Amino acid sequence: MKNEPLPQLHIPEPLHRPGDRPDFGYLNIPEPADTACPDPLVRPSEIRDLAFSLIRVLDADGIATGAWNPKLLPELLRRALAAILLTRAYDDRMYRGQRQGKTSFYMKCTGEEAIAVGQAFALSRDDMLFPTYRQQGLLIARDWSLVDMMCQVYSNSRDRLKGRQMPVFYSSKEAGFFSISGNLGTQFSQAVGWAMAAAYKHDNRIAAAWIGEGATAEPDFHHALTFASIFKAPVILNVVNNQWAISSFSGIAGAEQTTFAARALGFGIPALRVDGNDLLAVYAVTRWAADRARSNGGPTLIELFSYRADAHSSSDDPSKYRPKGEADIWPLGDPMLRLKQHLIRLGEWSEARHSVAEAEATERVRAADREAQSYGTLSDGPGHSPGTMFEDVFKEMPLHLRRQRQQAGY
Amino acid sequence: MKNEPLPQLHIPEPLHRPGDRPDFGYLNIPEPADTACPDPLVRPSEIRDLAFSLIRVLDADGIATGAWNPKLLPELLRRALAAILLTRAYDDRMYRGQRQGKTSFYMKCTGEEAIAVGQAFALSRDDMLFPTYRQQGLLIARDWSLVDMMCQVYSNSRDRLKGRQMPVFYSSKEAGFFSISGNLGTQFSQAVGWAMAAAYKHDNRIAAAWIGEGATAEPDFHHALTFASIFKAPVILNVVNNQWAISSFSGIAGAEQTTFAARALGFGIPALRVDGNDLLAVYAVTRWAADRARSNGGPTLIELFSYRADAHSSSDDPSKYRPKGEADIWPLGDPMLRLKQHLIRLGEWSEARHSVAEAEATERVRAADREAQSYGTLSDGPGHSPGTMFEDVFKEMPLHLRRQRQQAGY
Amino acid sequence: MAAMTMVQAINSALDICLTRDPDVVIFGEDVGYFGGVFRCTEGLQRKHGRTRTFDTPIAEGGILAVAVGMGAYGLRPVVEIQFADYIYPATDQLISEAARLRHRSGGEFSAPITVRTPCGGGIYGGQTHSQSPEAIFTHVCGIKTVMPSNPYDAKGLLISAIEDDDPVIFFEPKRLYNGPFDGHHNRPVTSWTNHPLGEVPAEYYRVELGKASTARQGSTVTVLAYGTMVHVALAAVEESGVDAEILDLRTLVPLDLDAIVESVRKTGRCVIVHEATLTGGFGAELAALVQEHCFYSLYAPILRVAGWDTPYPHALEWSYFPGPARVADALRQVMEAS
Amino acid sequence: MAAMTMVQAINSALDICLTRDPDVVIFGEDVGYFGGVFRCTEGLQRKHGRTRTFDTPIAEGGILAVAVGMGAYGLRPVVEIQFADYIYPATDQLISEAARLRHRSGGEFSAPITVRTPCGGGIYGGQTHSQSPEAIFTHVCGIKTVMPSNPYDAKGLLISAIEDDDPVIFFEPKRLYNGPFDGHHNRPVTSWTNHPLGEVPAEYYRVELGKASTARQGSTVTVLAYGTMVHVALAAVEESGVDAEILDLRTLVPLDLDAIVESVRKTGRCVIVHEATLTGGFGAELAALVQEHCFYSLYAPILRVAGWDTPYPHALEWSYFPGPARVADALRQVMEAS
Ligand SMILES: Cc1ncc(C[n+]2csc(CCOP(=O)(O)OP(=O)(O)O)c2C)c(N)n1
Ligand SMILES: Cc1ncc(C[n+]2csc(CCOP(=O)(O)OP(=O)(O)O)c2C)c(N)n1
Ligand SMILES: [Mg+2]
Ligand SMILES: [Mg+2]
Repeated sequence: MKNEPLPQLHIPEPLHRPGDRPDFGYLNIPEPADTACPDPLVRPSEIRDLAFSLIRVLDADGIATGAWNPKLLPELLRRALAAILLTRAYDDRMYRGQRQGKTSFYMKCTGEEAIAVGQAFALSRDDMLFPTYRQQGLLIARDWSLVDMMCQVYSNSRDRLKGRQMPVFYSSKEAGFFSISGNLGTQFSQAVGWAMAAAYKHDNRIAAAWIGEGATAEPDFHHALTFASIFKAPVILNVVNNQWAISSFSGIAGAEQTTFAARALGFGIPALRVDGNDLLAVYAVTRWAADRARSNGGPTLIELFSYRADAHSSSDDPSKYRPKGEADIWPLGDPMLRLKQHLIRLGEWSEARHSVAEAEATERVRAADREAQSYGTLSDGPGHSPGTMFEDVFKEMPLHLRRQRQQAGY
Repeated sequence: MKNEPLPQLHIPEPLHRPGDRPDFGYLNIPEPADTACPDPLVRPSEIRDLAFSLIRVLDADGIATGAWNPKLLPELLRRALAAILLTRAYDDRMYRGQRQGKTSFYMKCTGEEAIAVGQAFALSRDDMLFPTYRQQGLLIARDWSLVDMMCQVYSNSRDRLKGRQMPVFYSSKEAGFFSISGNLGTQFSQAVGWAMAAAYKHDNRIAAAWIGEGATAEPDFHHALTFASIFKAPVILNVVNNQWAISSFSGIAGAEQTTFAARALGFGIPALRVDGNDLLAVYAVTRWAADRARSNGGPTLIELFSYRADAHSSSDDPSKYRPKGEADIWPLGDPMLRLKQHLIRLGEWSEARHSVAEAEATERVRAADREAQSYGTLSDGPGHSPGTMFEDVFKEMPLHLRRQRQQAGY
Repeated sequence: MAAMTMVQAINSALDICLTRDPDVVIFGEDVGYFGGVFRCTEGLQRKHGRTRTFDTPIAEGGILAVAVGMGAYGLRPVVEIQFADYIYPATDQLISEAARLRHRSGGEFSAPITVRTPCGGGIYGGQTHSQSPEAIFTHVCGIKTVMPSNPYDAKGLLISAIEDDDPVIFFEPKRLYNGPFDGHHNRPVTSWTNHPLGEVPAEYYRVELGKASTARQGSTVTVLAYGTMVHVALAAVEESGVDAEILDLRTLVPLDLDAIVESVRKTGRCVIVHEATLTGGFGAELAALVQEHCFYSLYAPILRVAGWDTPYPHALEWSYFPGPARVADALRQVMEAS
Repeated sequence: MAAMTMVQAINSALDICLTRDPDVVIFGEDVGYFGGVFRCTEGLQRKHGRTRTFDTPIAEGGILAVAVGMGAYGLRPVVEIQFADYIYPATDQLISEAARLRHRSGGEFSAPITVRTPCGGGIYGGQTHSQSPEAIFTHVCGIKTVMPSNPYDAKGLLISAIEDDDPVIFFEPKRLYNGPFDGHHNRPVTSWTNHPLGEVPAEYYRVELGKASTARQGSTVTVLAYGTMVHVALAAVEESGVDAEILDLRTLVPLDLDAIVESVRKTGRCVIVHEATLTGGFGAELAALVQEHCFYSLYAPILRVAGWDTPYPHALEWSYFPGPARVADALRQVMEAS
């Protein structure tokens, strides 16, 4: 070819940086009625378009509509709203605890609460969860003890992880919640192994895993899709696309080219892309994928489209890299407000009940925090004895560790 | 859901095993006319169907037809045929050399010759190649010295790699042929780095990389697609699907679910799937991808559909895991015979000329082998001095290596 | 008792574990129908069924990840990494996950995984089919590391590894698969038949992890070796005439430090041999421990004989390989030291 | 000369290399617009342009692969791995590729890559933001390993690393980024201002790779340390009153063995300190070398003070950290040995 343009290295850059006026006008957001709902055992090749759509149930007025409407009972919706309120109250309190020096670090999930909460409600209580650090809502929706979670955050004397893990890296076998890793992505492919084991055992529990859109670049994402598709593992693979990975916008993970749901097409895995701030839609797609998995239909990849409304973590200051106020104009809104609006529209909720529920959530969190702090905080103790550090490296402590423990004075 | 089937772990299994009568009737092979040829700068989303098709040019009668016909001059076709014959003669001789103990190991590309040869002709001489161990045809099509290649296979005194690498792990900067690694997949993502560097330098050379369908499961495949798509690297990413990865059929790499070309869809990369035994089609898709890359259009993924007609390597015995005679009934035929037939149909070739060409290829290889063996073989030497082992670990030999070399007696 | 090669002994261990424990599953590249490129899993799929011994995609990191997930479920996965040189893509899942899971979850989750992988050179495998990367894993807390030197130990140690509730990397010196190789590559190949440790019980037995064995009793110098190097050391002793005691470490972590210290305190000299590159090899740890614990018993510096700090070269592999001549030199050298 | 923190010194080195050599490119997670989570690349994208300092997807293995390819092209990539704990997904590209490329290609291709990565604990990072995995790489032939202990060295060593034609892993002890931390975590934080090695020339200069420096002259025991542990050792000497000579190794491979041997031959005693877990740490290699080369000069066993063989615990990190008290104990212990 003649007159070829000069080769250029393309470096993706977000449309808006600090100082710019944020604007999401470029996003193409379909209406709930636009998307059909196939049978859960559909052949993946027949629903490739869903990877490029956006499944929604709640419309702009808070009405549930369209083929994906899961038709949930108001009682369940109220419990989900309560779990969202509790998650938010929990995050606020723990974040403040970090700021007050009671622990070293904290990570909120503000704006993404409908994901973990909606999915927890759509799964069975004994399905196994392989989360990242931003799905505290799973534990809360499963009614796990707030005090237990706080003890982990405070690394105190009741921390079941014995002060070993950074705050928010929860682990609870009883809650069906796999130990969170600091290394991004590793849980995604492990979940596939768990699901393969369940299938091997003819056990009809399934696994669900979460990963951030940023971490989809890690090998574990590729391994998860490869092994899940080949061995038809009963697993739900969730990509939480909250637009940011610390300071990197989703274009650095590939969002300029296509959706994250589309990754599944290369593996013949069905892909669902969903409004992650719409609890009903989140519930519906999760239930669809769970039904498929439980019927030997194998894995589903779900992209949950959302927005990280707050900082990456307590160590982060997003005003350094993105315009202020993006969260406020995020076109998919606030998941809590949308669910609240829906319930009010249904006549099953009111501003007054909402205020009461909010106050209740705050109070529950406050009470739990008081109890948790009575078992200690990172700054003031008490924590576990240093001698415990040598335990659990192996099931039985080998001689060299016993000697080291002794040398350390325990 | 009620009455769910018992969960099962799905283990893919090929249709035929030793003792069975092979049959490829399940393959759906389109005609050349069935596939349209888009503009090289088309948007990837417009050509997703090509990932599930099979681009062909030569029909069953050896006539070139359809939109992808590259309309190559007979002279070029004859040179390509000569390169295929030479590659085949080279493989035969080297394989026999291994059997005679002149070297430790050998790998043939029988049945896949049209891939490397066709692609080498479609690329510019200074484009950079990141091959696996089954693209010796690239070097041969680039008129690289057979003697030089043989000296590597024999690990002899003229082996530029100084006896360090296993046979067939060629490397030649001058030939634009990157050092072959024993670790599967690593070259695939490295090629993207090379291409990014070229774009960074506004250099209009492009990179091309090859990987087996089996090795697509490695992280490097994922990294290659991720980085290539995000940074729009001028690179051609080739998956050689020869149906087997040692003893594992392509279903263990994902072929039961979808095509390997489809992997590109998840990254917004255009995907072309091509009859790898059809040199004209191979040429055409490669040229398309090269044009795209050189016009700042970024990467293309090509799946080259073929069949590994011989053993994995000199250490392998395929009769242990697949039916005998599969290669003979492979519906896409023998790439050499198909090109020969095409040239004869064009009136540009004859059985007589073919016999002469075959004899010439054999003779060229024999002469080269005589010369190469005069520089030594693995079994009889001479090879490089053991002292050379300590060189090139670092650019300058540090003290500890100088001391070790001395200790070793050099 | 039956004469078994190391391949057969490993196969027997796997067969027994599959039979005894329905939670044992075996997977890896080419291990299913075909039975593995070194034939260690031959016949297991046919006998125990497709879901119990199966092929995987070529993704070592994926293999380990799936094993961790299965372990969390409650299975006991035994995976094969086709060559130890290909374990690197799995390091994150091994080091950050398998090794850390029990500790980080307060003991709730664990990864009772066995990773079998052929290591070592001597088959003209070049730099990517010859490595012995054990030292990378012995530095990682939470993983046990084993390397047998003969069929009897291989079977007993492998059964122990599979039954162990912690992750174990089980290195199989591929040059020993079919015979007790002593480094004399120019001599006729010997087989395990007639070797006392080629006699292997057909039934279940264990060789305990963490215990060294004495490959040769001796009085003047202690040789610490494992894997192929045990046989090389035996040859070197033969050739040098030095009355060395040879400890076959068998397990590197946890290490049988007491056996080592006892022997070196007795002999007063120590030579350490391994096939991996010298710098930062496991020999460094051994030397550090020996000098610390036996300082006042030592007559001479501890010497290490190891692969050179270069890639394992294809044609020149016998110049790289720390053969009997080099070991014998070291034995003589420590004997000469005053 | 200007007072610089280690972050500023590193930033200055990067800025200078970008300015002097158009083939230098910098990339990694969050290093572009934002300037890195530890701010080491702050301002570089703005000053030198988007293609010269840019963000990558979160894929350490991909980052290294791309660097290898760029190196083969002729560029000089400088990549950041956000935490050393996250280097494991890159081990295959580092060990099998970057480290081996020159050798396996007969010298035709090379990987002149610098991998910068923050290591070490002391910021409550827990087990996945605190590791010091240098020993995994010092075992790998073909890679150079560097760890500075102060701003002056950091800048000069980093420039040398970038200009070096071999792959270099450049570990940055994150606890030193903003001050010379001696392990007394309960004392007020000190800054690099007023520290002599916090005085850093604004312009280009090099500190040669492979050369140790003497952090303190002394006569009775040699302390081998690097990174944060240099400052811990200084504090321990202060507190124990032992007249130790402290060598700051700075480069681990290639190692300045001659400087080590010279010092230990003089003092007759040796203590080795590192933050990584003990077993198989780089201290093992140091101990093995020292006993080999200084055997006849040693009055006492060489002692290693290191992280325990456990994951780096979040809340208990100061119990894991080998602080001045433990180092001082070891100093006293070697002095008491007869
Ligand atoms: C292997 C690995 N690399 C890098 C990091 C550092 N890191 C922690 S969170 C993060 C961003 C993750 O972004 P994303 O996956 O989108 O999840 P989100 O934080 O948005 O929920 C990075 C780079 C890590 N923890 N692990
Ligand atoms: C990282 C790694 N894992 C495993 C191997 C062993 N191995 C060599 S070739 C091969 C099969 C590759 O199959 P494929 O990618 O389809 O290429 P083909 O041989 O068919 O050309 C395997 C498993 C390797 N070389 N590297
Ligand atoms: Mg994100
Ligand atoms: Mg193949």
